[in-house]
Amino acid sequence: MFKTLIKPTLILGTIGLISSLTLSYINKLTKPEIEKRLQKKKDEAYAAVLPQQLGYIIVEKDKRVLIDGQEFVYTRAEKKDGERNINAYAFEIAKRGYSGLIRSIVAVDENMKILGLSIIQQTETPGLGARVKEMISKETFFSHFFGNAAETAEQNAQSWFEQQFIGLDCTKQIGILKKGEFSTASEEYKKELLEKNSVSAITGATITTKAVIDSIAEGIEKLKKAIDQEKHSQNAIHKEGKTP
Amino acid sequence: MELKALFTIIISTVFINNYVLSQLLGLCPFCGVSKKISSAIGMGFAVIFVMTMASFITYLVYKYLLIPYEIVYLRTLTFILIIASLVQLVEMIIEKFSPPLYQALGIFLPLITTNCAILGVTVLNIESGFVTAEFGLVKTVVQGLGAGIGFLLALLLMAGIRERLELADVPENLKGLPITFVVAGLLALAFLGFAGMKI
Amino acid sequence: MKIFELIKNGIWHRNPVLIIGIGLCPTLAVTTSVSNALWMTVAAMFVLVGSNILVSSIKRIVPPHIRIPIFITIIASFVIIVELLLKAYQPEVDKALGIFIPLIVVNCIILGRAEEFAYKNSILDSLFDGIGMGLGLGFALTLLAFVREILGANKLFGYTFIPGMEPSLMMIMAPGAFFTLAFILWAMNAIKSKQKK
Amino acid sequence: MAEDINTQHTERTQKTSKMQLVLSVPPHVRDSQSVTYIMWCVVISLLPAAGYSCYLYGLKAAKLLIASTISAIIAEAAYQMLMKKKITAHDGSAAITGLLLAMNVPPHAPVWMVCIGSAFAIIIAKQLFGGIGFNIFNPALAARAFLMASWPVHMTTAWHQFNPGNILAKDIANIANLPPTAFDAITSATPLACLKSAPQIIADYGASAEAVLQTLLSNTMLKSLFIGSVGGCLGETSALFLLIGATFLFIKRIISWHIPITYILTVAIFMGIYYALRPLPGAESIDHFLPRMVLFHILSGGLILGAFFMATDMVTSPVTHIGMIIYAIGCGVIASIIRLWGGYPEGVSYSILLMNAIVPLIDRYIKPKVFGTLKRTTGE
Amino acid sequence: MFFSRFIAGFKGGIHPPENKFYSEGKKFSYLPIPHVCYVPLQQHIGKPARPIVEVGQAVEEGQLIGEADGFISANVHSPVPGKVIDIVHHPTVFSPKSLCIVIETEGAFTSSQQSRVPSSWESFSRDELIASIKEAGIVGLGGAAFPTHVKLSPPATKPIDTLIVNGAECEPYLTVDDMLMQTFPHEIIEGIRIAMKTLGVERAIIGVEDNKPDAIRALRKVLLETNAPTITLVSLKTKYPQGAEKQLIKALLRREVPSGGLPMDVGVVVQNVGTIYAIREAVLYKKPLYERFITISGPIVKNPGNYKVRFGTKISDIIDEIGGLLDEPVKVIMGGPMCGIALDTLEIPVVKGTSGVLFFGKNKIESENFLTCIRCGRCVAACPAGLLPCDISILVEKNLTDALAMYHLFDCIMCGSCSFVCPSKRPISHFIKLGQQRLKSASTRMT
Ligand SMILES: Cc1cc2nc3c(=O)[nH]c(=O)nc-3n(C[C@H](O)[C@H](O)[C@H](O)COP(=O)(O)O)c2cc1C
Ligand SMILES: Cc1cc2nc3c(=O)[nH]c(=O)nc-3n(C[C@H](O)[C@H](O)[C@H](O)COP(=O)(O)O)c2cc1C
Ligand SMILES: Cc1cc2nc3c(=O)[nH]c(=O)nc-3n(C[C@H](O)[C@H](O)[C@H](O)COP(=O)(O)O)c2cc1C
Ligand SMILES: Cc1cc2nc3c(=O)[nH]c(=O)nc-3n(C[C@H](O)[C@H](O)[C@H](O)CO)c2cc1C
Ligand code: SF4
Ligand code: SF4
Ligand code: SF4
Ligand code: SF4
Ligand code: FES
Repeated sequence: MFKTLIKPTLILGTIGLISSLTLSYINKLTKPEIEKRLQKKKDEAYAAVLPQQLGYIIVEKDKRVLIDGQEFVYTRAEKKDGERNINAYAFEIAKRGYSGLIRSIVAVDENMKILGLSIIQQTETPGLGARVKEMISKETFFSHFFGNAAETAEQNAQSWFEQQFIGLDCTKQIGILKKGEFSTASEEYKKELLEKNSVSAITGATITTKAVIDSIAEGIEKLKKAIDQEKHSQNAIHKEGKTP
Repeated sequence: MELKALFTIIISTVFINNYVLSQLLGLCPFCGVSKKISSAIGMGFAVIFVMTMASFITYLVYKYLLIPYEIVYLRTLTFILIIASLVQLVEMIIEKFSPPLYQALGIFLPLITTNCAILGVTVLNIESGFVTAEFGLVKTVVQGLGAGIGFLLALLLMAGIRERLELADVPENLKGLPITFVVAGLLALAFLGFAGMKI
Repeated sequence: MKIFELIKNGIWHRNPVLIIGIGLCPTLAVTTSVSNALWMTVAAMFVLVGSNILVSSIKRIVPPHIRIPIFITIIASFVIIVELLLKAYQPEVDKALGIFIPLIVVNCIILGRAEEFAYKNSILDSLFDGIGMGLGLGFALTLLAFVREILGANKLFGYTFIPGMEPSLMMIMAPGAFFTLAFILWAMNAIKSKQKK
Repeated sequence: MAEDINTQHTERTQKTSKMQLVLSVPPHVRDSQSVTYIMWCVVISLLPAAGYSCYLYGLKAAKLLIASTISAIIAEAAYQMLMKKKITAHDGSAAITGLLLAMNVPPHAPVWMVCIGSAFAIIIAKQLFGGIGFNIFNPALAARAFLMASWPVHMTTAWHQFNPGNILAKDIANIANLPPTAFDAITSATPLACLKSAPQIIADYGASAEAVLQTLLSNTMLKSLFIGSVGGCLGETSALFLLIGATFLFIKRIISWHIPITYILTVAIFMGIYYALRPLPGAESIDHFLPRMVLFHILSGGLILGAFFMATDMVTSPVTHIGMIIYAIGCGVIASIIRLWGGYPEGVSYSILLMNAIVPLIDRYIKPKVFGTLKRTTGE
Repeated sequence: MFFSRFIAGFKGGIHPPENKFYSEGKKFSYLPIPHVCYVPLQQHIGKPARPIVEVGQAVEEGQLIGEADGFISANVHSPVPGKVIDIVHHPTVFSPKSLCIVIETEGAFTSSQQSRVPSSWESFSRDELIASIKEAGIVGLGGAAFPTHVKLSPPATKPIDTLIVNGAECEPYLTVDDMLMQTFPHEIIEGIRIAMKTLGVERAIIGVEDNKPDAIRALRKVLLETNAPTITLVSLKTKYPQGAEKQLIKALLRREVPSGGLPMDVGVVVQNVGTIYAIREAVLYKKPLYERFITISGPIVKNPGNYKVRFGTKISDIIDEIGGLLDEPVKVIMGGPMCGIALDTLEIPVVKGTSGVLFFGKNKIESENFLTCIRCGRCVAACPAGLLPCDISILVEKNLTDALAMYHLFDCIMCGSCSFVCPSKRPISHFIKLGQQRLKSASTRMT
């Protein structure tokens, strides 16, 4: 009895206990670090879509509301423009692209003009859809390891694909142009895009491009509803406040 | 919850994101047990069964044990132990109540413990966000089932092809594993036809 | 001398991936780039060496009929440690390797070595066996990743390899993984059969 | 085997001295069609369509066709030489593979790409399995899938810019008075891609759904699809010329009706049912919408090319007639599913590839009925 | 009640070039008696006959020289009057060394001009009929040479209801049966009635392929004249192997002889028209089977035609008698080109089962290099037995005997249709024969 049942159980239990204890210790050690990083990542994403130079300050972070039975998370920021408080919103939205969800954070101002867009998760085809995160760089393996460092281009936090969304008007349909890569340097190109309220698709990855555009539209719809809800509830509070 | 969502999950796991051919999970049994159609069928059904059960149990454990007690970091350890004991249990039960089924599935069950597709599906269930989704349990189980069916499909195709390759003039050094991977590569290419499918 | 033997064994004669043909999933899935392959090697080697040492040191008190659950528990614990460490200090790597870090648990190489080697050998030997096998896995992973990253993305360590070349995207997708491994195994078989002659 | 046959007769004394009689096992007469003959017949049957594509797309198309065919033959010869096998590169099967591959790429695909594709087809999809007769997957289609996965941009965008002066696209009349930009978008994409992206054309160019459908299903469009004056892969533009080649193969009894007809019928029925249940927006305004839509699906894309020339590849299709019918139904269903819901506008090549994978199972379980028995299967 | 139908009949089959024009419509001529005959004691399926003459003994035409030995065996008679000069091993179509009685022609043809007064067979009992058939040494002339008296006396457990007369003659080149039906329609109908009485059946069906309109017309005329309602004539679609008995039964009666079974399992006996003719001769005139009609044909034969030949006549003698060849023979086939056997020497004698001899010159030789199977499925479509010839041939080629067991190899009728259609020129039916041998030896090893 002891040999066949109790001893093994004891040993197994002991080992399980030891490992759990060890793991919980390591967990304790790493947990703050992990959380810090997660937070930092999120902050970075927000910082990317609501750059400091715009002057917005986040006032309500990660508000959760139910829109059409689904959870919607958004963040409100404000900046003072003389008397008036100007609002800006950032929200997270996801939509299926070519292969899997594309998750992005979008920031818009009160007039639903895009302030910034950052794609935080995607599993599109490398070399095609995955180019939404492509940085423009002329560096090669040889130049990096064997060449002179001068060629190394300065790194942008945003990809060219993300950058071209800035300034587009979300109250209107965002169009797709197929004109090859949008270059951050080309003023004319930028102007044409703004004029047509369009973005330039990644060659051969219209599906991905479209998914991002569609997700923005969907997010804006939800955001509008969320803002409405907020107003309603504020009104309700006001009313409640008045009645007594 | 519409049935369509479940249908989507099934189609997605069986064809679009087939575990073996596009996620590259469960390759060892895929190569090891695909020599004969009969054993492929046995292994395939054993995997379907265990995947579905494991999805079900790990979901409950995760949602009602690991999360409340804030020990989600023990996920990997818990899941693998659950799978191992589940396989043991299933083996014993089948042996006791259905000797013929045990004859058919028995030899495959121990292999399944170390099949990364099983652990993979349980982990991916969690990462798909089903824990917070409505009807998460149903979706989880369906995803487990779909992944199993996808595995069976890939295994069956491979077994059929390999039986035929027995008769082919494959270069000597390419026989066995290497040609199996060539076939797997071509199969994966064919399955790309489902890529980007919207249901 | 024995140490040298053990390491050579792991890398060549009994290379877990190329000769024995186990641990295939991570080999194929994470070898889209050399840096992924290297990180995977580091993670797997950590678990391999750790579990080998631990199993070897407690082999006397482990009753044979419950050894497998015990091995699994030990291995899983090491895997969780790696998981947590990577999440904390190398989050980018954690994201790139994704589900394949927890899946180290079921990697047949590790359980196989615990069972086949560490359970029967001294601590020191087990340590070097772990290192040898880890290097063997690393060799296979790096070889695959090297080919796939260059052909499939025209990159090496994330930097453009030959400017202007149009890479074959297939090589970093699933089919490319299968084809590359097939060709490497073919070459291995050819070398082996030549040596036999 | 020859020794075997001879040993049975060695004991015989050779009385008539100068005469040397040749021994052979019965039957002593053989059908005149050899593998080489069959293969070159298929090449010939593809020539009308290939020639027509040269007329449409000019020198570029001719270069692609020739480069692809030659590199397939060279790849076969080179591999066989390297592996010290008997060289059979002249038997025409490699030529078919190369030719069909070229017919499956857009007219403006780069030449280097089809050459790599041909080499892939011959070496990886065919020779590694042991050469002709042993391959599981249709080499040309495997190579097409490889090119699709490797250089999707070249494979999905290099459609247009016709040879100036040919009849292309001029035939299609803008009967629905579409805005010129929208009309251009329609006539310069492949018809199937156009159908798939119709909602977008509608949104982008402000065309009405009806007008787009009317254009796509107009008599002139259907006629152009049949004769071949709309864009597409090199070999899939002209149904007419493909059918001429296919008729030749039928007459020569090289292909039978089972696969092509079943395949096309399946697509027709599937599409018929689908559009009957869910007509497209704007369909009400078109008379005979359903038959037109079905015809549109049959004539556009690679269905005719695939059904008559690629699904019929004997090596990669079942050996029994019932097996062939099952295989063709599978092809039809998968092609329709990909066309309707898939990521690509066209599903013919993937449908055939996927069914190729099932052929060993079909051949194993679908066997002819043995004379004098009640069972159909001889195995298990 | 007679009617004619066009029936496709059975599944599979092929359409080889018929090439019957060489000898089609050529009236029978009688070959001169050979100087020396090599009469094999084995001219049929079953045990060889036992020789009952000695060297030096004089024999008459039609004299019994070999006695049936056992149940399945047949008598052998001397085809010529003369002297037994030797009993030796000599090559025949059955084996390279087969016991033959060598007879040198000598003396008068007394017995061949035996009383040509027909006996009235109607008064014979069934046993008497069978006895006279057995006495005459009749075997199937359709190819397999199975002793006819055995076939016509089926066990009581197998009731027979139909006699099928096989006038299909589906092999290319051969025209004897065609000519026989054209020349002797009355005799054949009478022979059928004798055979029907022997079997005790009420119904007989003659199956003739529709490429023999003259034969059909001739038989039909006689049937009308004699008003024999129990005998019907059916015109069959021309397709090889329409004449194979299982396929013929299926085509005419829609009955399938079970796998491994015999025609009598479905109540049928099949006899070739030549056999029927020989039965009549034997019953009416007591004439033993020592000569038959054969087709001599082929592109290099000067005078192709249909000839009456004595058994034991060597091929080399035939060549001289019919006026020689146009060219050096390169391939000589005994039988039809589909099932016949290629000979390596011209010394081989004509036997009871010989329906024809074909001569081919140089341009006939094809390199017999076969290629890998391209899985075109033509053999599967052609196989009348419903087998998978392609798979079988590969398994035999790769020496995988175990896997063969479930491929029904023994249902193959060796018609060669599969080999005919194969574009890779694979000798499939030969592979199947090898496979059968391997399976047999494997199963004997087991026991
Ligand atoms: C292997 C492969 C991967 C692909 N990956 C993507 C992708 O990541 N994103 C995408 O939008 N389209 C992807 N596509 C789809 C095609 O490129 C598709 O034709 C394209 O999205 C249509 O847009 P276009 O009009 O820009 O060609 C992929 C196609 C293939 C063959
Ligand atoms: C061993 C053996 C026994 C046979 N027994 C009978 C029999 O009892 N009754 C019968 O009608 N035919 C019998 N047959 C004859 C066959 O049915 C068939 O007519 C003969 O094999 C010639 O057929 P073929 O010319 O189509 O090859 C037998 C054949 C063999 C080989
Ligand atoms: C492939 C094949 C084809 C045959 N064709 C004929 C034929 O055309 N005519 C015929 O009389 N017998 C043919 N036979 C032989 C018949 O099967 C059968 O043995 C014969 O008709 C029986 O009659 P018998 O015993 O009088 O010869 C053929 C046999 C085989 C295997
Ligand atoms: C009717 C017919 C169709 C064929 N179709 C193809 C084809 O689609 N692709 C291909 O690579 N070869 C094709 N071939 C050639 C040949 O069968 C092919 O190269 C083999 O698959 C090589 O083993 C075809 C041959 C014939 C007779
Ligand atoms: S258990 Fe190990 S050896 Fe067996 S299939 Fe899985 S990996 Fe391969
Ligand atoms: S042996 Fe051949 S030709 Fe003669 S009858 Fe039979 S099948 Fe016809
Ligand atoms: S020889 Fe045998 S396998 Fe070949 S076709 Fe005739 S019956 Fe079928
Ligand atoms: S006919 Fe020849 S090539 Fe065709 S399937 Fe049969 S054996 Fe193979
Ligand atoms: S199944 Fe072996 S590592 Fe995935």
